[in-house]
Order: sequence, then structure tokens, then C-alpha cells
Amino acid sequence: MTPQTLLWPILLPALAAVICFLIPRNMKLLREGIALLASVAVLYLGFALFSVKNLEFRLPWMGNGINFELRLYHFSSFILLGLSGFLFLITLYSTVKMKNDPRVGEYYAYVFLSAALANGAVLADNFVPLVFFWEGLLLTLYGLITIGGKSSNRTAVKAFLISGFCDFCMILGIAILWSITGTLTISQISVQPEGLAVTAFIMMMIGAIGKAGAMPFHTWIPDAAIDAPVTFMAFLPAAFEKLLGIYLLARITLDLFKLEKGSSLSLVLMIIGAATIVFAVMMALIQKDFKRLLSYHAVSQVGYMILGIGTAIPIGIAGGIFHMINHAMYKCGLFLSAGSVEHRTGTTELKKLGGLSKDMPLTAFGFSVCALAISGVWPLNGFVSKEMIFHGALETGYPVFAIAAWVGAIFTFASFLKAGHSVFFGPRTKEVPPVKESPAPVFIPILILAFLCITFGVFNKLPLVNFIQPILEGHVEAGENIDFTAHALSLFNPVAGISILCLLIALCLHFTGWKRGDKKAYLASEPVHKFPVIKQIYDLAEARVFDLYEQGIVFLRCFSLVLFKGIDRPIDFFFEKIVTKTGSAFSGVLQKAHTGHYANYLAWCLGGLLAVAALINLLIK
Amino acid sequence: MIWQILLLSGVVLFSILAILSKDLIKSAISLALASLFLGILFFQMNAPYAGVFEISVVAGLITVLFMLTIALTKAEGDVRESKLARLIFPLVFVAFILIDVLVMKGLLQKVPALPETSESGAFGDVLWKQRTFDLIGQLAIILAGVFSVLALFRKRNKDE
Amino acid sequence: MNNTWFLYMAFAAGLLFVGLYCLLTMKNVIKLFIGIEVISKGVSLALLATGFVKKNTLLAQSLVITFIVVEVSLVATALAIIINIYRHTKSLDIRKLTKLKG
Amino acid sequence: MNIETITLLTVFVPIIGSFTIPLASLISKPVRSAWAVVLGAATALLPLFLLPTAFAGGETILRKEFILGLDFILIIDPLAIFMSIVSSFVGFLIIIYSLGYIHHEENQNEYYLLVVLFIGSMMGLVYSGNLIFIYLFWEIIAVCCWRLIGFYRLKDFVRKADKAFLVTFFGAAVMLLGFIQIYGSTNSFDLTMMRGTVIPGTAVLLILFGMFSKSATVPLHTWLPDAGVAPTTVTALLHAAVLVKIGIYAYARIFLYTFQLPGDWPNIIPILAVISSLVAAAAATVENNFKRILAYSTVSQIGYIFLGFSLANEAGISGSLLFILMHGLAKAGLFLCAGIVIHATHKQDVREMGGLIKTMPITAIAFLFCAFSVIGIPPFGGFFSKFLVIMGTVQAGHVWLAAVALFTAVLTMFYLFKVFSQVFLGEAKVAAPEKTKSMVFVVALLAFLSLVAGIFVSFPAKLAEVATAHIGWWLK
Amino acid sequence: MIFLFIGLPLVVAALLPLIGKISKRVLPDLLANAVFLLLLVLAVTAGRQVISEGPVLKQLNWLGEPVGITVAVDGFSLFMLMAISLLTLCVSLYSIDYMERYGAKANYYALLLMMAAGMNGLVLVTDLFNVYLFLEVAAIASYALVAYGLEHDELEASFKYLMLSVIASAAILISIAVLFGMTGSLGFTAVAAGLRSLDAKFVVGFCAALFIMGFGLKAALIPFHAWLPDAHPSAPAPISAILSGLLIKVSGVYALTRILFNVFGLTPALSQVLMYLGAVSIVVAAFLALGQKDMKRLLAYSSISQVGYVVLGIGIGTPLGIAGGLFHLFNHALAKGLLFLNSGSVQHATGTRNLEEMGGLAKRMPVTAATSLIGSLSIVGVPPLSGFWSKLIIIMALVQAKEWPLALVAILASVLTLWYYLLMQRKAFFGKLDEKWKNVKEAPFWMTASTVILALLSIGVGLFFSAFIKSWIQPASDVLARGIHLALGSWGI
Repeated sequence: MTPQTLLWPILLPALAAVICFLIPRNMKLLREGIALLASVAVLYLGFALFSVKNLEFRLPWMGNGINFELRLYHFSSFILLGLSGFLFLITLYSTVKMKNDPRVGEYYAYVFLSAALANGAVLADNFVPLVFFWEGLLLTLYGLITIGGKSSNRTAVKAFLISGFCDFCMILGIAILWSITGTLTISQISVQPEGLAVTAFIMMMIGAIGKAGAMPFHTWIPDAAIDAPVTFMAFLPAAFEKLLGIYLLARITLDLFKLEKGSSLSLVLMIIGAATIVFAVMMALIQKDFKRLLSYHAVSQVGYMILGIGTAIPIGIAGGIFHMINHAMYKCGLFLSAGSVEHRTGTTELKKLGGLSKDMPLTAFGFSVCALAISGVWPLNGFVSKEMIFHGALETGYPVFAIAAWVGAIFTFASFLKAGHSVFFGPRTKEVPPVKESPAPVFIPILILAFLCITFGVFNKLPLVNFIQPILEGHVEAGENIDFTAHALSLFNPVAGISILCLLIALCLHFTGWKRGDKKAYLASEPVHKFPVIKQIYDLAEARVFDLYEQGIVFLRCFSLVLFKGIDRPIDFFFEKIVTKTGSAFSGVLQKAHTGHYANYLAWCLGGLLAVAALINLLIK
Repeated sequence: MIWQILLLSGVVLFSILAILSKDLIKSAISLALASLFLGILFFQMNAPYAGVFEISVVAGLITVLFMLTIALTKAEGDVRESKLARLIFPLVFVAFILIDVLVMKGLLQKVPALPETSESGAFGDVLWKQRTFDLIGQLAIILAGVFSVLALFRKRNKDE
Repeated sequence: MNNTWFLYMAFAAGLLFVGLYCLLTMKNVIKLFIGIEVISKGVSLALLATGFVKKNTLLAQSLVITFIVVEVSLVATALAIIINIYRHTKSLDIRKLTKLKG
Repeated sequence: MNIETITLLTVFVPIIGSFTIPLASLISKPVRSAWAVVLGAATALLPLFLLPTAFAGGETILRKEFILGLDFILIIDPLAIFMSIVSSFVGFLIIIYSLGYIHHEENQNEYYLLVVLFIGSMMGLVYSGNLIFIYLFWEIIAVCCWRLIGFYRLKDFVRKADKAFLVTFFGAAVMLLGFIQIYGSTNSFDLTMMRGTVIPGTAVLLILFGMFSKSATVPLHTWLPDAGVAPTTVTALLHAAVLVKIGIYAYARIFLYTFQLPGDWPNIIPILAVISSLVAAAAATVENNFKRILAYSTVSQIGYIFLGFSLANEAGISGSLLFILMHGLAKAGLFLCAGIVIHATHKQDVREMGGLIKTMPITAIAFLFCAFSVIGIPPFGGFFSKFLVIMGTVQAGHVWLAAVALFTAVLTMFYLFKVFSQVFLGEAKVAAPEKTKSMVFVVALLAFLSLVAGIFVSFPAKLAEVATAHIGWWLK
Repeated sequence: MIFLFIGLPLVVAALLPLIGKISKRVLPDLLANAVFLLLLVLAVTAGRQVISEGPVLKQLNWLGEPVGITVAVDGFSLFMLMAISLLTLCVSLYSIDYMERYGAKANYYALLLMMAAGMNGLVLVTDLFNVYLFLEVAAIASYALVAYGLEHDELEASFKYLMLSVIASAAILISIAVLFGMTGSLGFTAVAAGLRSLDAKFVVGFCAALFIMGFGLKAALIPFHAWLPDAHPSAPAPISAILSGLLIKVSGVYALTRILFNVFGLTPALSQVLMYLGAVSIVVAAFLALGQKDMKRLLAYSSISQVGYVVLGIGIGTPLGIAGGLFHLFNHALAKGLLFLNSGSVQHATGTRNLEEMGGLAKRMPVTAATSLIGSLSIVGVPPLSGFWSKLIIIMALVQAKEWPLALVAILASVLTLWYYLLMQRKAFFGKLDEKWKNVKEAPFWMTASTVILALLSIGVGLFFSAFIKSWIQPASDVLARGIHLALGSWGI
């Protein structure tokens, strides 16, 4: 394969995007055909490149060490494969789900553009192309959310602003890194996180976790769950952005900076991870909307990955990365099944749904598998990756993080019990008429994902050995164990025990809540919700008090107002008023002196004569 | 010397009279008398032509012009002068004379001068050979004056 | 010699002073012009006296004559203006001539 | 044609040609407009012939000697060529746009005359190699601006035009004093002769004053938002493409290409630039008048360009050069979009607009594209320039300034989206279709070019690199 | 031939009242303009040849014998002659149409010619007393011309002008008397030689103070300026143009410079005083102009301010400064002449000089508006108009002389200048057309033509400043530079 092949994963989807955009509105079939074809082609490319593994492409671009450099190696090829797989599934799904959207042409264009940009970002081996592709995703993010309809613009702007902020932070980090190392080629950089480099690390980290949607940069995701099309949720926040964000985070901690175990930076990452897990899952628990509930989980699960990577321990990192791919699969599957429900019933409110497992068995099956996987039920993939993260967290010597992760696990399961119970099981509701199973393009992706969840769980050696271990090779000290498959599915160790205990607690919680709430599943989380103190916090959270974006906007407005009133207007006042008034004051005084009296004028002349004479006398030496 | 001082005092006195007297006619006449004294002084100073000019033109012609003007503006042309100015004049004048006498000598002593070259020849020669340009200038001045007066007394015909 | 010059110059200065005093304090325009005439006398005295003292009388004399001609012209113009002013304002008060100011 | 001839033609075709426009109007109005377009096109085309020279990186100097060192000197180097291509091209587009925009106004002769003269003077300024001639063209431009700002002749408008003229003239006069101080110490106004000279701090202060006033940098910026009373074409010309770039260009020409800054100045100027950028962005956030927002946005972006140049490193300089191009395209696009909207709705306050994306989709998309470019979102051109400037800032050791600059970028994002939402989205309050084709075409072209300039950034970047190497000859 | 500059206007002026009896309008117009045109051509062509080999001293012969009429032409005088002829020509062209409504054209032209003769004479004479004499010729003619309208304002202005001018003349004469007493002669060279052989610093200082007061009053330097804002606006527009454009410069600046430089030799003390006076005039008058509502009064104050620049430039005493000052003198003559003529056109068309009442006249009087714009910008010092180069040279000279504060004043005052000119432009021309003036028409042909000529000259001199300075300013400033013992031509590169 020639190095130019590396351009294909970028150019091909981009081309497809343009074509999809240009196809006239009424030629739906053609567009869908092309979209599917393109996604298949990309998927093929993904496989092909995955088999190649090592390829580099370099092209001078803008001078100053800014070159267009792409590099394929095991990690990026793995992510690339994941991305193209999701692209294919989403495209397939969209052929049904987005069929009747008036802006479907745009939609496909954005999807393929996102794919192109994401591929580019993954392959980039120079910071400038990386940022170019990375930040370019903002465009498609904005575009895809606005497709959701009228009220979506606010959310779109919110998403844009938050992500933009994170990206700008990353630019700053890159700039600092550049000034430290003098190069922009990623594969050449490896620095100790000291001094200024710490700032660079934190800035780049913000970029990465912001993309992945960790706290506190997550708040647009639940909003988007309401406003944006569900395919978008499955596509960007659930799959693509997680893959990219965690990929970059892993690159940062593994390659660019040597993150030491137990260092303060590692601690920072773990704190962010733990906080994200707990707070997001708490929010997820009380949601009454299916998509919104899922979206909070999308945030919460990022916490696990960050926690895992933040441990800076091989098993933790491996767990984090593994969790990333697992999460992408089951969260994508979950969103797709939510979409499937929405497709048929027209709503995603838990209150209105119920007992759909009979009408939509395949969807229900897919959902169940994914939900169990996300909850970490043995032997699904979630269990494996979470176990690895728990082990890692415990090994750091800070058990508090492991506890936080377990707390997260409890509520994750509880909330999914609630969601599954109220949507697919339990009694039928009146609001929703009887429905049919969704068409094949809808449930096939869900089933594929469910299948993958099972596969990656049961045969966890496959991904762990093939995908994860190569990533860590060369990054751990020699002799350290990087075989993580040993206790992957083992149930008989204390960690696994605690995990299972957590699941049981969750089950208890759910049933208590279900009983308390008149056997209405959607009220199962109410006991937690109504718990004293916690209730107040929830109320505040619902009022978006903890939403940094809202606070940030208020801050921006106030800050602007202060600068405007404090600097800009006074300057203008100076020019408009003070200068003119001073001028006319001077002028007025002088004019007053010109009274028109001859004697007055004559006196000036004589006075002037005396003054001039005196001055000359004074100046003559 | 005494004569000269007397004449000079006369000039100054009549000048003071000219500016202080309430009646414009008297002022004009005082001015003419001052000119007369000055003319005589010019005679004293070996400048007969200047003396003649001073007496005939300034004391004569200009006084006539003043009289004419006063006559033409007589009707209600009385302007109340400030009394204060008149009252404090002697005071100020004396003060000035004192300063004048004290300062002027010092000033003039500072003025160095080239040695005098005694001049010879008639006045006409001087005027003709050296100051011919002044004659042209005088001509121009008179022309200018005539045109000015013509312009100022022309009939203003707005329709023109 | 210097004493003579001093004498004439002192009196010329006196005349100038009287004229200026008139210009500064008097109100009647004709009176003002008389003040100017007084100043002119001072100037012509100074001119001639200088020439006289410096033994240059002939030259000084011609200057004084020219000066007198200028004076006449000036007086004629000025008085013409004064008469015109009187026609317009029916007054000879210089204080009324303050329309132009500022 | 050799290089010298082309350059002379570039400068003098529009300057002399502008005075023939009123003559052309004696034939007929369409002929006059066509003639103006021809002049604009000629000015835009001519510097393109200089591109090979620019890429070669050499410089040619043209000199006509006058007394007192007031020689007429033209420096033809990559920097000048880059700048002249950018300005004349945007100027040309604006002339085309004007065909529709001022079609019904009075005083069109004067308008076209001034616009073409403006562009010509810009060409003159760009190639000038003598401080006094820089000042000369600088002031001709100021006069053109003054007339153009007061184009509608309303009382308040003319007052604001006067304000703009006074403030810029004040700055320029102070700058002239700085030039003369340099003359006092070197006995020369000739930039080519003085390269590498260290100039006194007071001269730097004085000259900076002029640049800041012309480039509308805080604290001499308030005339620019006020100048928004001009026809939109003019504000586009003023704000985006040409006028405010003059100060920056002069900075590059004087402080980078020619002189060395003494003492602490290299550290102070970036701070001033960043403060300017921040304050203006804040003001843009608060404002509600469409054109004033864009004007403040211009001030803010100008801060970036100053920042880039003031860093005196390769990334900063080439970033700023690219910024000139990208901002020229995008901000002109934004203003012209605003022009279409205002022309159609007769409103200026963004709160009174809404939902226009339905009736004017091309304008809306173009606006969005240009906004992306201004914010600095890839693949639009603005990304690269902003990125390079930030890189340069950090490289120069000003991490905090870079952070503030990025914060400004966030603000930019915020207010531009605010405007976009208020004007084009939401409830339609006024229905106003896109009418004139020439206007929409120009706007779409500018938006498209913003995108193309980003995707094929390597071409302008190469030119910027050559120019950077040329003006930054002191960078090893 | 040089005598023609004095003789021709004098003779024609003397004849004009007679001719006026024959033809009221056409002949006076024709004759006066022909005279000025001839003088201009003479000054530009023949005059250059006359002085091609250095300054020329000419004595007139009468019947084969030399008489006491001596004129001298050097670069400085020739430059002034050219300026005088140029502006008087434009003004008299303008008068063809403008003076129709005042009547008595023959008389008017006679006075105008007298004034020109006076100014030409003043420029050519070689003798202190003759300076005074021709000063008075021009002055008396100007008194009458200021009062030419015979309305209250005109008379009041003229009277004050006269009364103050007389004081100036007295001061000048007393100074002449003292110098005469010291050296026993009146000729420039003789007095200069005499002074050089005497140690008379203080007396020269005293005389200089008197001269500065006397000529400064003529030049309307602050604080001797009070008559100017009354007299110049009151005169008919063409006369205002001459007064502001020429008279204050010839009888004020030229005479003062000639005497201070070529008779006294500029000492540092005098130089300082001149610079201070110039700077004070610039600033104070600029502020005064700012508050004016009357268009011509604004222009008059602006004249004071600009003469301040001229004096400031010349006062620096370096060759460059002198050149700048003289160049500014010329540029200001062109531009201020132009502006006063414009104001006349506006008054002719609308009947008012009040800026508040005007508005948007550019719409109806495009040529007047355009030319006035050029004039204003030239005075302000906006390149490439001529005023810019002169101000630039003045400021360059100030900086070279290390006079930093004054350089700053000069620069900032030009901002003030711009300010009030913008006010004038805004209120008069630039803006919405006032309903009142819907039917206003552009000025008649000759008025427009002469303003266009002046505007083109302002632009032309600005564009070809280099050639102009080399051929006109440099010879003139060399003459003055000699007065400060500096080598010829040392000021240029």
C-alpha cells in the first residue's frame, strides 16, 4: 500500500458528503444507496488499513514545521476501524430513521463529513492537521444538532461553544507544547510533565475530555438528547466523540507526556473521572426521558474511561481504552434502540411507554443486552472493562476512586432497570397504540451491536490481545504484566464480588422504588430523588445551577458588560464629550475676551509690545 | 535750549489740552496750536521745509478736515467721556514723566552710534538724489487717499 | 549731544504717552483720532530730532515731510470712515462699535 | 511589462482613473459604473502578475529622487504584493457589490470616485518605501473614508464621519511626528536605507499611536463602530479589507521590515493588542446594532493581527499575514451579508430581525461560513491564521496572553452565534427576500473563498512564508 | 523692467477713474486683469532671468542721471512678487463677477491696483523708510477696501483696523528713528553694515521688539491680531482673499523677516521670540476659530493661526525652517485666498455667511464645494496638497532644531485646524441640503474659474512640490539664510 492510501479514509467520506449534499431532494433512493455504498467502502478501508497497521504519509503544508502528516499504527488503525464500523451501522440505521427528514441531504453530508474529519483526526501525526480535523468536527456537530428542528439551535450553539472552548484550550496546550519541544509532529514528542508542560497537559486534557463529554463539559449532551435527532446521539456523543476523546487522552497520557503513577496529574484525571461517574449517573437515575437518561449515561461512562486512563497503571489504561470501545458499542446500541422505540411510538418519555417487548422483541433484546453490558453484568463486555478499571483504581492506592466507580455501577444498573422496566416490560400504556417491530435497517445495527457486546465479553481475549495490548506495548516498563486476560471473566476475586454486590443493591433499590411508586417503573428512582439533601441538590441541578455553560454565559455577559461600560464607553465619552467640551470651553473663554472694544485690543498690543521687549531683553545674552 | 524746551512744553501742553478738552472744536484748535509749536520747533532745528509743511499741512489742512468732520457729525454727536480718565490724567502723566526722565537717559546712553558724517548740499538735492522713491511713495499715498475718500463717499447704488 | 537728543526724545515719549492715554480712555472717535494725531506728532518729532542730533537734518526733514503727507492721507481716509460711521449709527461713541466680537 | 511598470500601473491606474469617473458619467450612468468596475478589475488583476516575483522572494526597489529625502520609493516585495492582492481583490468585489447596493442613491459619481481612489491609494501605501509617502497615501485614504462615511449626508452621519476623520488624523499627525523624529536621528525617510536601525522609544510610541488610530485599536477605536453609518459597502471596505489593515501593514513595514524596537516595546505591544482584542469583543457582545457588532468584531480581530506581528517570530508574522487575507475575506463577507439584510429590512437592530434564513438562505449560509472563518473553525481560512498567531504568542513566551486571546475567541464565537441566531433564526419578524443578484453573488463568493482559502491554505501560506522570511530577515 | 511692478499698477490706477467715466465695467475689468496677468508673466518668466546670476540692485536713471529710486530683486522678493501677482490675478478675475453688486468698479480696481502697487513696492524697496511708506500705501487702500460695503460692520471693522494699524506704524517709525540715529542711514545694507560695526545688542533688541509689534500687528500675530477677525470678514470676498492671502504676509511677515534677517541678522533671542509668537498664534487662533459661526470669521482666525505657522517656521532660523515657512506662506496664500473666494461665492448665492443657516450646499454648488474642500485640506495639511509639504518641512525643521514642544504644538494644532475646517465643511457643504437653498445656483463663470485655478494650483504645487521648492523656495530662503550666516543651499539634500 502506498502512503497515499492514508488519504482515502479522509477523502472518500468527504466526497460522499459532497455527493449526498448535492443530490436533489427527491432522489432519496439514490442518496441512500450512495450513502450505504460509501459507508461500506469506508468500512472496507478500515479493515484494510487495520491489516496494514504501519503507514506514514507526509506532505509539506504551511511551513514552520506545520506539515500534513498522517500516521497509521496499531492504535489509530484500531480506532479507525471502530469509527468506520459505527459509520456503517449509523448509515444503515439512518436510511430508515432519517428518511422523511426535510434536511436529509444535509444530514448525510454532515455524517460523512464527520467521518472524514474523525478519520483525519485519528490519523493525524501533526498537531495542526489534528486540530484542523478535530475542531472541524464542531461544524458537523452544529449542523447535525440543528437538523433536530426549531428549538435545537440553542442546544447547537451550546454544544458548539462548549466544544469550541475545549478545542481552544487544546490549541493553547499544543502551542505550549510546541514552544517546549519545537516540533509539531506528534510521534516525535515525549516530555516530562513538569513546569509549563503541566499547563500544556491540562489544556490538552481539557480538549480531549471535552470532546469525550466528561464533566463539566457535558451539559450540552442531555440537551441535545432532546433536541437533536437520535441518530446524531448514537453517532457523535455516543460513539465518535468518545472514541476520539479517549483516543487523544490516551495519546496524551501515554505518548506525549509521561504520566507517572500517583502523580498529581494522574490524581486530577482520576478525580475528574470519579466525579463524572458519580454525578452524571445520579442525574441519569432521575431522568424521565429515555434519550435524556441515556445521554447522562453517556457522560457517566466517560468517567470510567478517564478514571481508567488516569490511573496510569497498565491495567487501568487498558481498561479505560477497552471501556471506550465497549461503551461506544453498547451506548450506540442503546441510542439506536431508543431511536427504534421513538420511530414506532413517536415518543421517548418513560411515562408514556411500557410493555413494548412484545411488539418489538428484537429491539427489546438488543436493548437488554446493551443495558446489561453497560451495567457490567457478567459475562458481557462491560463487566470485563469495568473490572479492569476497578483493579486499576485499587492499585493506585486510592480506594476512594474504586468506591466511586462502584457507586456509579449501582446507579447505572438501577437506572437501566428503571428504563428497561418502564419501556419494554411492565404493562402497556394507553398513550401508545400497538406497534410493529421496526424495519430491518433499524434493528440490524442494534442486533449487531448487541452481538458485539456479547462477543467482546465472552471472548474478551480477542479484543484485549489484538487491540489493546499492542497499544500499551512500549509504554510499560519492561517485565510488567500486560496480559490482562487472566482474570477478565473471573468471578472469584474480591473486586468482582463487590461488583456483583453492587448489582444486587441496584436491584433492591429498583424494587423498593418500584413498589413505593405505585408499581410504576418510571417512578422507581423517586426514593433516591426525594431523599433529603439530595433532593435539594437535584432541584438545583434541574435549575441548571451546576451547568457551567449557563454560568459561563452569564459570566461572559457580565464580563462583557463590565468591559464595555468600564473601558469602551469611557473612551468614547472621552472623545465625544470631554474633547469637544474642552475645545468649546477654551474657545468660549477666548471668544469672551474679544469684546469688540478698541481700547481692549490696543491694550493687548501694548502689553504684547512690553512682553516681547521684556522677552528679548531676557533672552539676549 | 530754553526756547526749545518752551516750544516742546507748548507742544505737549496743547496736545494734553487737545485730548482733555470737552469740546471737540477746542480739541481741534489745541491740536492745531500744538502743530504750530512743533512747526516752529522744526524751524529751530534747521528744518524749514518740515516746519512749513507742519504748519501749513498739519496745522492747516488737517485741522480743516477735523473741523469739517466735527461739523458734519455735530447733531447729537456728544459722547460722554469718562471723568475718571480726565481726573487721574495729571497723576499718571507726572508719573510717566518721572519714569521717562529717569529711564530715557539710561536708554539713550546705551545707544551707540556711528560717527556723524556732516552732510552737505541743498535740501532739494537730498530729496531728489536720495529720496526720490519717497516722492513716488507720496504720490501713491495721495492717490490711495483720494481713491479711498472717493470710495467711501461714493453713491451706493444697490441696483447697479 | 546726547543731552539734546535726550530732551527731544523725552518729550516725544511724552507725546506718545498722551496719545496712547487718549486712545485707551477716550470714547469719542474723533477724540481718539486726535489722540492718533498727537502720536504722529511725537513720531515726527522723534524722527526730526534724531536727524538733527546726528547732523542729518536734511534727510530727516525729507522723511518728516513724507510722513506728513502720509498723515494727511490717513486723516482723510479716517475722517471719511468716521463720517460714514456717524451716518450709520448717529453716534460717535466707540463703545457702540462693538458689534463685531467673539 | 516588467515588474516596475506593473507596479506603477497598479498604483496609478486607479488613482488617476478615479478622477475620470465623473467624466465617464457625462456619457451615461451605466458607462460610469462599468468604468469603475473596469478600474477595480484592472487594479485587482495587475498585482497578480507580480505573484511569480513574490514567490521568488526577491525585492525590487523603484526610486524617484526628490528634495529633502522625500524620494518617491516603491518597494516591490512579497509583503507588498501579498497585501496589494488581498486589498485590491476585496476592493474589486466591493465595487461589484456596490452596483446593486447604491443603485438608487445620490452622489454616485463621488462614491465611485472615492472608492477607486481609496483602492488606488491603498496600492500606493502598500508599495511605498518612504515614510512620508506612506503617510501621504494614508491621509488620502482618510479623506476618502471621511467622505464615504458621511455618504448619506445626514447630520449625525456627517458628524460621525468627522469624528472618524479627526481621530485618525490625530493619530496620523502624531505618527508623522514620530517619522520626523526618526528623520531627526537618521536624516532619512527611506525605509530601504534604514533597515536594522534601532529607533528611539518615543518614536515608537508616536508611530504606534498612528497605527492604533487607523487600525482602530483600543483606546483609539471608537470611531470605527461609529463609522458604521456609512453605506455597508464602505464599511466593508473600511473595516474588513483595507482601511484597518493599513495600520497593521504599516506596523509590518516599519517595525518588522525596517526598524528594530528598543527596550520593552516588544513585550508591551502584544499586551496592548490583546487588551484591545478583548475589550472590543466584549463590546461586540453587548452591542445590538448589526453593523456595530461587526465593527467591534473587526477591532477585536485587528488585535489578533497586531498580536501576531508584535511577537516578531515566524509563526506570529505569517499567522498575521494569513489573518489579513482571511479576515479580509470573511469580514467583508459578514459586512456585505449585513448589507443585504439591512438593505432588505431597513433595520439595523438585530433584536428586530429574525427568521431570515427562510427568505434569504444564501445570505444566511454565507454569513455562517464567514462567521466560522472569523471565529477560527477549520476548515475555514480563519482557523489557520488564528492558530498560527496563538502558536506564535506562546512561542514568544506569552502564555497568558495566548490564553486571553483564546478567551476572546470564545467571546467571538458567542457573539457571532448570538447575531446569527437573532437575525437568521427564530421567528420571522420581517419578510425580506434576497433581491439583487450581484450582491448575493459577491457574498456567496466571499463565503466560498473563505472556505477555499482554508482548504487550500498551503498556497497563501507559502506566500506568507516567503513574505515572513523577507520581512523577518533578522530572524536568523 | 522691475520698475514695472510698481509703476504699472500705479499708472493704471491713476488712469482708471478717468477710464471709468468712459466704460463703467468692461474696460476696468479688462485693464486691471491685463495688468495683473502681465505682472504674473513678468514675475514668472523674466524675473527668473533677472536674478539668474544672483540678486540685482537697480537704480533708475532720469535724464541720464541716477536718481534716488533703487529697487532690489533677489530670490525672496521675486518669490513674493510671484505670489502677489498670482493671487491678485485670481482675485481680480473673481471680482469681474463678484464686484458687480458693489458698484464703482473703476474705483475698486484702482484701490486694488494701489494695494498691489504698495505690496510690490514693499517687496522691492531697499530702505527702511520706504518699507514704511509702501506699507502705508497698501494699508490705506486696504482701509477703504475693507469699508467698501459701507455698512455698519464694514465701517466698524475698517475703523478699528485703521486705528490699530496707526499704532503699528508709529512703532515701526520710532524703531526706524532709533536705527537712523545709530547708523545715520536708512538703506538695508548700510544699516546692516552699521549695526555690525557697533555693539548694540540691546538697542537692536529694543528696535526688534518695536518692529515685531509693528509688523506683527500687520501680520496679525497674537496678541496683536484683534483687528483681523473684524476686518477680513467684513471686506468684500476678493479683498478678504487678498488681505488674508497676501497683505498680512507682505506687510507683516515679509517686512519683518526682511528686516530681522537681512538687517539685524537673526539672533537666537529673536528666533525664540518669533517661534513663541508663532506657536501662541497657532494655538490660540485655532481655538478661536473653533467657536465661530460666521464662515469668514472662521477663515480669518484660521489665517492668524496659519501665519503663526509661517512665523514659527521662519523663526526657527534654520534654512529648512525658513524654506518651510516661506513655502507655507505661499500655500496659505493660495488656499486661504481660495477659501475666502469660496465664502464669497456662498454669500453671493445664499446671502448669508452664517454657517448655522447653510447646509448641504455641495449639492447645488459642486464646484465651490469641491474647491473649498481642497482649500481646507490644503491648509489643514492633508497630503498630497501643497499645505502638507510646507507644514511637514516646518515640523522637520523644528525637530532638527530640537524644538520638541513646538513641534508637538504644530502637529496638534493641525488637528485643531482639521477640526474647525470639518465643522465648516459639515455645516456649509457636506450634509443634507437645506430646503431653504433648493434654488441656489452655482457661482458665475469668472468666480468659479478663479477658484478652480487656485484649487488646481494647490494640488499642482502639492504634486510637484519638489520642483517648486527647488525653483522658488530655495532661492528665497537662501537670501534669508545669508542673514543668519549660513552657507548657501546648505539646507537641502
